[in-house]
This record gives sequence, C-alpha cells and structure tokens, in this order.
Amino acid sequence: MAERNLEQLEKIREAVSQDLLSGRIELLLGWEKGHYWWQSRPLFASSEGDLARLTWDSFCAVNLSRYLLDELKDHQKVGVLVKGCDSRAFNRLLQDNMVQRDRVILYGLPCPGILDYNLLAAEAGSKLKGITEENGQVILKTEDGEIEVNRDEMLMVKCSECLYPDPVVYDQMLLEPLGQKEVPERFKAVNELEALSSEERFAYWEKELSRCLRCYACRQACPYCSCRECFVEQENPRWQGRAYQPSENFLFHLVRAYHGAGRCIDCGECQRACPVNIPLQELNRKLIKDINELYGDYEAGVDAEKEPPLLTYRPDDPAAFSEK
Amino acid sequence: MKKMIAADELAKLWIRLAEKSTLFLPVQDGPTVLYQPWKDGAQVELEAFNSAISPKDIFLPREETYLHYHCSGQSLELAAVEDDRAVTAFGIHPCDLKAIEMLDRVFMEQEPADSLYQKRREKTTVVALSCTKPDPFCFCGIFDVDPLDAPGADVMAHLVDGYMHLEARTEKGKALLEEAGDLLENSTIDKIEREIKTTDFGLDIKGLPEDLKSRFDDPAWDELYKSCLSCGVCTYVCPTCYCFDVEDYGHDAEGERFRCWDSCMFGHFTQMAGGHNPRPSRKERVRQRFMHKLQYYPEVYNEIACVGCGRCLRSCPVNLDIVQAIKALGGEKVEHR
Amino acid sequence: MSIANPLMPQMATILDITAETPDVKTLRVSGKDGLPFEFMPGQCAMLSVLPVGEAIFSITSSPTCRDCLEFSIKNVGKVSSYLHSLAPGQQIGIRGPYGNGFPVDQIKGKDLLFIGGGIGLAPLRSLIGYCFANRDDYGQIDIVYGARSPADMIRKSEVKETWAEQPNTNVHLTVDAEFPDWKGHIGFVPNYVTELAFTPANKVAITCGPPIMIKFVLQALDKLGFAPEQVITTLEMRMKCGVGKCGRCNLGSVYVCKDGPVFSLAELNELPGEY
Amino acid sequence: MSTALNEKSAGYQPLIVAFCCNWCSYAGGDLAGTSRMSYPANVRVIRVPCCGRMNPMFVLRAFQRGADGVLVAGCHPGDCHYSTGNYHGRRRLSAFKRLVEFAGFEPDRFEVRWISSSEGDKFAEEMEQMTAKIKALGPNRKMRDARWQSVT
Repeated sequence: MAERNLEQLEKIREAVSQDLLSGRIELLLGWEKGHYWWQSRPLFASSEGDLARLTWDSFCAVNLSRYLLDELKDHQKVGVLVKGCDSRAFNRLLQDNMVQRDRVILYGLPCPGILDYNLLAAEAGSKLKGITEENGQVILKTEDGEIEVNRDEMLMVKCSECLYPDPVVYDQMLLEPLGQKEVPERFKAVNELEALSSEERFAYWEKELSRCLRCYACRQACPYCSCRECFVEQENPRWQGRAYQPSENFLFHLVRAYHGAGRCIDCGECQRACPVNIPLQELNRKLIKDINELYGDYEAGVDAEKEPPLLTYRPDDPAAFSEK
Repeated sequence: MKKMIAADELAKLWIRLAEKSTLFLPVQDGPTVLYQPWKDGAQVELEAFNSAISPKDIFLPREETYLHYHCSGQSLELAAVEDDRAVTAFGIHPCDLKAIEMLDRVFMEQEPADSLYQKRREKTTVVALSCTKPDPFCFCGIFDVDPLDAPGADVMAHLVDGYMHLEARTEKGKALLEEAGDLLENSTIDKIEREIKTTDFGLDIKGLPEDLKSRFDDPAWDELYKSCLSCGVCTYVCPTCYCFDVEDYGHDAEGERFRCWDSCMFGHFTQMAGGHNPRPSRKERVRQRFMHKLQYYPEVYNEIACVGCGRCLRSCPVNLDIVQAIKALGGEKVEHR
Repeated sequence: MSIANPLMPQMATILDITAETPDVKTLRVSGKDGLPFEFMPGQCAMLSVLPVGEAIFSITSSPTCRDCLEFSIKNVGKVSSYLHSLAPGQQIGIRGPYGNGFPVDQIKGKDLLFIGGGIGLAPLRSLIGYCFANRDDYGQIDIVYGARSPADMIRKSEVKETWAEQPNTNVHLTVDAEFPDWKGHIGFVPNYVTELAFTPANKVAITCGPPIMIKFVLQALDKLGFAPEQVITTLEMRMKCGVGKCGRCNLGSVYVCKDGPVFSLAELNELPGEY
Repeated sequence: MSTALNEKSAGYQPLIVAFCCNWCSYAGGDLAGTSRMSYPANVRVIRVPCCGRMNPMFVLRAFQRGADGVLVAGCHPGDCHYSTGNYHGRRRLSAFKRLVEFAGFEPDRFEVRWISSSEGDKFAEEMEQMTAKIKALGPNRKMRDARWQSVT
C-alpha cells in the first residue's frame, strides 16, 4: 500500500539476488515490511526466500550500516543497501576502523526522505488507510476520502534537513541520483536557542532532558557510538551514575554529543530512536555549526579520506576563548 | 457509588485531589504524553493513546532512595528513608492496571514482599479510565483485557458525552469521591455502551507458554535477535518489565543508596565482577526478555506478562516488538502463517 | 502493618581480616550480638560498603560457629577489592541469608565426597564444618581440594590439620603443576577425582570451583557412575537484590539467589544453561 | 573537590577548579607561590599532563560536585611539551566551551587560558579575575548534583 515504486524494488531485488546467489555476498542488509504499511524494519537476507520479503519504500528509516559491526564477525562479505545517510554512516565506521571496505558491497539508493507516520496521521484526521505518492505529493487515503499533501512537509525531522539524499560511497548505484539538496534552515533550531539567555537555554535543556529514560537508544542507534566500552558503563572511574537526576542527564547528553564532535554525520537516528522525543540533533548540530565556523567547513562521513577536524589542527587556529 | 462531573470542570477535581495527595495524570510533556505529578497549568491528556512510558513508575519509580549513610572513622550509620505520601493515580487505562497487578504478584505476593513497592501501592488510590479510541498498536484483546473495565480499580471512570462518570469500587475509591463530593453530582448512566475495536495482529497465544518450555534452543532465536540494537527502550516503556539495579551515591562521609530501573537488554546487566557473562550477546538477552514474558512468568503466575498496550510496537526503533517475537515463535493463527 | 524492606542492610563489624592467598582474604564479621542472622550451609549474604556498593558472597563458616560469620573473598571487583582494603573494626552493612543452602537433611546417612577448586572451597567449607559438628549423621567424608599452586589454597592449615584428623575422613590435595615445596599430588582436580576412583554407592558428591573445573568434574563423576541426583553444585551469578526480583540471576523461572544457589545436577539439567 | 563552600554566609566564596598543565601553568602557579604573589584561596588546582589530556568529564564532574567555575590552563600555542597537545586542546576545548554554553552555562563559568611556567604574575592575575567574575555570577546551580553533600 505504500510501495514507493515496484519497478524500483524489482531493480534492487534483481541486483542483490544475483550477488547473493553467486556468493559475491553472504548476507544482504535491507528492509522488510513490519506489521503495518508505515513500518519497514531491518531484513537480514541470506537466501532467495529471504529476498522475497525485501522492501524499498518511504518508510525505510533504519540506518543499516551499524549492523555491520556485528554481521562482519559472522560473515566474510556483506551487502548493504545504503541511503545517503547510511552511506555516510558507513564512512564514519570506516574512518573509525570498525569495518573493512573490501568486505562490504554497498548498493546505493538515492532517498527522497522518510515519511513520518505521525505527521501523515495528523494530516489525515480520520483513519488513515494508506498512501500513494506522485510528483512530490502524497495522497492520503482516509475513511473520508483522499487528501493530497506536499511530500516535503511530511518528512521525518531527520530527513527534512538532509543535505545528501544520494549515497556518497557505493559499489553500485541502483537508482537515479537526486542531487544535493539545499537546506537553508539546517541550523534554525540551533540559532533560535543561541538567541536565548543562558538561563532560558538551561531551563530548556533541563526540561527536555528530564524525560530521558537513559535507555541509550540514541547511543545504540548511532553510527559514531561504536566504542567497545562506552564511558557510561565504565566502572573505574564511574563517570555515569544511574540516577535520574538533572546532573546525570546533562552529563550523559553533553558527553554523548561531544563524542560526536567532528564525527557526527547528522543522520538523526539518535533523535528518531528516542522514545520520549528529546531533540538530540540540536546538540549534535550545535557542534557541527561551531566546528564549521571555527575550523572550516566539514561534513562528517561525506569523504572518508578527509581528516575529521578534531583529529588535526593548524597553528593559527582561532579559539572560542581569549588567547591573550 | 456513582458520580459524575462535567469534563470542563475536571480542573477543579485535579486541584482538590492534589491537595491531599500527589496526583499523577497523563500530561502532555513536549511532544510526549507521560504520567506526571499534576501541577497547575499542566495539559492533561486523558484520551491520549498511549502514554509514551507506562504508569508503572508511580509504583516502581525510576529511582527511589531507600537509605542514607554516614561514616566517620570506622563507624557507619544507616538510616532508612521512607516515603509516606498518599498518591492518586488518575486515568490509568485497563491494560496498564492489569500490568500493575502483574507487578503486584512479583513485589507483594512473592516472598519476601517488597516494602517500598507495597507501601506505595497501599497508599495509592487508582482511578482507572476506560478507553475511547485505541490506536493501531493496541492489541489488549488477546490478553483478555477489557478496555471498558478495569476490575482492580478503586474508581472506574468513563468519559461519555462531555462528562466523566466515576464509580467507586473500593473503600479507598469511596473516600476519594467523598473528598470531592461537593464537585460531583449523581451519575446519570448505568452502563457504558461503546464498541472498542483493537487489532489482534493475527496472533494465537493459546498454549504458547507450555510450548515454549522446550524451546529454549529453538532456531527461531538465532534470527529474531538480529535487528536488536541492545538499547533499553522496550523494557523502559513496558508496563510489565520490572528489572532494577541498586546503586550508591555519595562520598566517604555520607550519601545514599537508591534503587533504579535497569534493563535485561543491556550487556552489562548480568556481567560478573570477574568478567564472565551468562548472557553475553544480544541473542541471549532478547531470548531472556521474550521468554520471561511468554514462558518464565506464566510458568509461575499462569499468565503471559504482556497486556497488549502496544508501547514496544510504537517505540522500538527497529520494530523488534513482542508481536514480532510471538509470530517468530509460531504464535500465529493458522490462516496468518 | 509494616513490613521490613528486604533491601535494607543491618550493621555489622569486621572482627578481623586474614590474608589466605595473594588474592583471597577471609573476613570475620559479627552483628550487634554475635551472628547477624541464622543461616544454613550454602547460603549467602550481601555485604555493603558505602558508597562502593553491595555484592553477594557465600558464607564460609559453619552455622555451628556462633560468634561470627566468615567470608573468604577473592579480589575480583569493586566491592571485593574495597573489602580487602579495610581494617578490623570497620563497620559494614550486611543482609541475608539468601538462597536455599545445601540439603543437609537429604544427605543424612550418606557418604560425602567434596570436590573443591581454588576459592570454590569457600561454600563447601560451611557444609564440611556442619558435617563435622554433626559427625554421626553422615558417613565417610572424602575431600578433594585443588588449586593452581600451593599458595592459592585457602584455609590450608585447617584443611591439612583439622579436617584430616577427623574420624572417617580423607583429605586429598592436588595442585595444577609442580612447585618446589609441594610433595603432594600434581594434576587437575577432575583427573584426580578419576584417579581416586570413588564409587557412587550411597555417596553424594558436592562440588564447587571455577566453571571449567566443574564442567570436567561433572564428566568425571558421570564416568565413575554417579547419577545426576547424586551430584550437587552451587552456582555463582551477578545479583543485586537477593530476593528473586531484580532479574539478573534467573535460569528460566528459577532464581539462583532464592531457589539456588545449590542445585543437584538433575535439577540443573532441567534448566536453561545460562550460567 | 568535595568541599562546597558555605554559600549562605555573607561573603560568598566561590569554588573554582583549575586544571593546570604540568609543564607550564602548574609551574606558573608554583612560581606565583614562591614569588610570594597572592591569589584567591578559592582556587583548587588539579594537575593534568597537558591541556590536550582534558577529558570533558573532568569539567562536568567538577560542576556536579560543587564547582562554581572551571578553568583549564595550558601552554601557549607552539610551546607544548608534547609538541601538539595544546593545538589539539585548543580545538577540542573551544568546541566544548561552546557546547556547555549552549547547554545553559554562562560563558564565564568555563574558561581556558594559556599560562607559561614563567608567568607567575599572569597565573595570579587570571585566578584573581576568574574569582571576581564567578563572585559576580554567584553560586552555580546548573548541573550541581542535588544529592552532593558537603563534607563537614
């Protein structure tokens, strides 16, 4: 009911099934449908039968690259379907020496952005039965008839500000590239927060972070959080206490974000994974914005050869403090 | 005792109830609905389906300090910390109340009883609220939850045509209605008629617990866990999960000990000091969680530890939820397989 | 009505601390007036040092010892290393007893074969002491105890002198490899058990030690003809509450802290092998 | 660090934690001391091998446990004992400073300064200034752990 394009899916299936059958890859990481048409979940396909479940539609949000950390332990060669963000995540892991390039086949899928079911349902008003898509529009099929909405307005937060819909690294591009996007509003939320007073900003974060359950979904979904042992679990010294105190919430979220300084690929999986909707991308983007301002434009994950800004320096670097 | 109050007068009721107890209500907090202590101006969302996190933390708080210590030289003093406040838990849905009754068995019926939980439970008056419009993830029907009635409630409430009808079921419930007697009028309805349709996802759970007894090493476990991210979302939003940790905070001279939520999905959960871990990988941990719900708990208490609230379906970032698990383990109607 | 908080420790005092091996110390701990609580051999207690935390240890003294509890503790984690650093007179928190303990009545009238390795002797020692105090209730007692080196043996003088002198009792010691002053048996515990060729008739074997030793001891006993019902072991798991609620130590629906830690091999065979 | 100064007393005395590079600022502090220069007693100095060794958790932990201000002091650019530690430190601490400000800390609460081993006077002066600025800001409550009790 929500297939983006069956022709596209056939094309993808054909390419990957060839490789899976010939043994070029042992496993394909893709997506399959969940319980409902607006859910697509990870698929671990190792046979043609598994591939019958493969899907490619407007709900394939899960970033698959992170699964390589485990799957490369069990498989010699793994194929991954990568959207723009998944491919940047792959570069992140590559730069962190967590994966080997020659053991992975990347199938590029240019992605116009993932739709947010909650936005669709809110727009629909009455019960939403399904959608179709056409020329940048989404047609909502509701109990009371059809409603047409602009697709860009129905995107997940993480996609509405995406700069790179096309995969930046791939072995095989399976669909037609979409080209780089202009996102003038990328730092809008950051700018708005910066305009507040310290007190207001603190109150804002204290409230947002107070919902944190410390479930660590943000960390587990994140391609830059690939440490074997996270500071959170470190026993000696014990940095992160388990209490739900504001001080512990701030410690976790500031350090988590800071560990992504110059490394965060801005895929937004942290924020998507958060069960209580904490705006985590604002912390990540603050760091991206500052580092770009201070040390030159850098987009993590776009070019695996380019050195991350916090791993290098120039003698004449500016500082965010007085150097007199 | 059956009373009612106009829905637009409810704020008066909140004020009254909050005078003598901590009043928990489903409140809009940013983009989520959570059960929180009521404050003036809070945006109460009685019809939201469903709160992002279950109301279990009214009874089993995320964090509760139970002792203070003082040390000087070699001597140590321990002082118990007790929480004696009365609580009103308002707007608890039948599924969530059933889940709390499942926790009761673990924390109160099973020896030794947990005094922290028991005290809080005894001090709490539960006002349950029947459902009006369940969301697509609600599947309480297969667990025999009646979305229109919560048998364990102190007061059973219904929202009908702009009125909230309140029926006291226990002494505690009666006392609550009497407390607010001047705000209430006699209820005009006798029985609530409402058709509630929830999905069943094609599940058939009959005999599943017994069936799973011999399936600890089932090949289904080798596939099911793969998408798991090893985060704790499912366990923290779940109304029937209750794993906890105990931790100290303080320095050499004084501090406290508290208990807080923990999750069996975390790798460190079972890791021993020497390094050995009986559940070393995601596979063992995913199996533990689902087996606990579907086999271990029912083995002791004769009931699957799930109420179909749908929170794990809504919140798991990779849709690895209990329905997925039940299906993978063969708990599906024949025509759906 | 008011019930006690099962997580609340009571006060205890460390009477003395003895170094047993390079990484094991034995703590003698008393409550306000003697024993903090009554217990049976094989049961455990939670020791608290604040703000470091709490950890569960098996009680190594016999309940017939009335003035204190003894714990032989290996330095492996945060709490254990902190306990090692304490001095006599220090007050700590204690709660317990936890677990089922050894089936002292069920094994009455039987010959007993104790098989311990390293720090694994600690829980066995409680039962051994109990059996000696009720000597007439039990048949012949064989004690096989091994360690990596002579220096790694705990309660050495007690094992060699006191236990070996008891009536109808044999002590068999072994170390993993040759050591200059060691004149006893050399070899791993499971092999020694096989060499000693114990007969299973009217005998119960009770074993505790590192997991790898237990695994091979069970195989050796099986070869000697011991039925699973005749073999008893005690498990170690991470625990936080001790009362079967916190969710860490379960094997299926069985909680090691409450329904264990003592299991017969027959019982263990019925449970998920997650230990 | 576990000393929270009495904030209720009339003359508020802030607690400032200064992480000083072993090779320069720490020696600068020494020089200030041996030269009999005076600087406020509000500063607690913690020696670190290099400002490049600064872990952001050091700073946050100080705030959690009662610090009203945190200062990191390292070698002037070009003078690092390990050649490049402070160059890296400059980038990292700049990003971190902006992040904690974004989280709601006043800019003066967390500062970075370059102080060499011969700059005893600068050391004393910076400590003086930092103390004055924090005194003006008043006690820090942000990120202070409500459970942290002072050692009496």
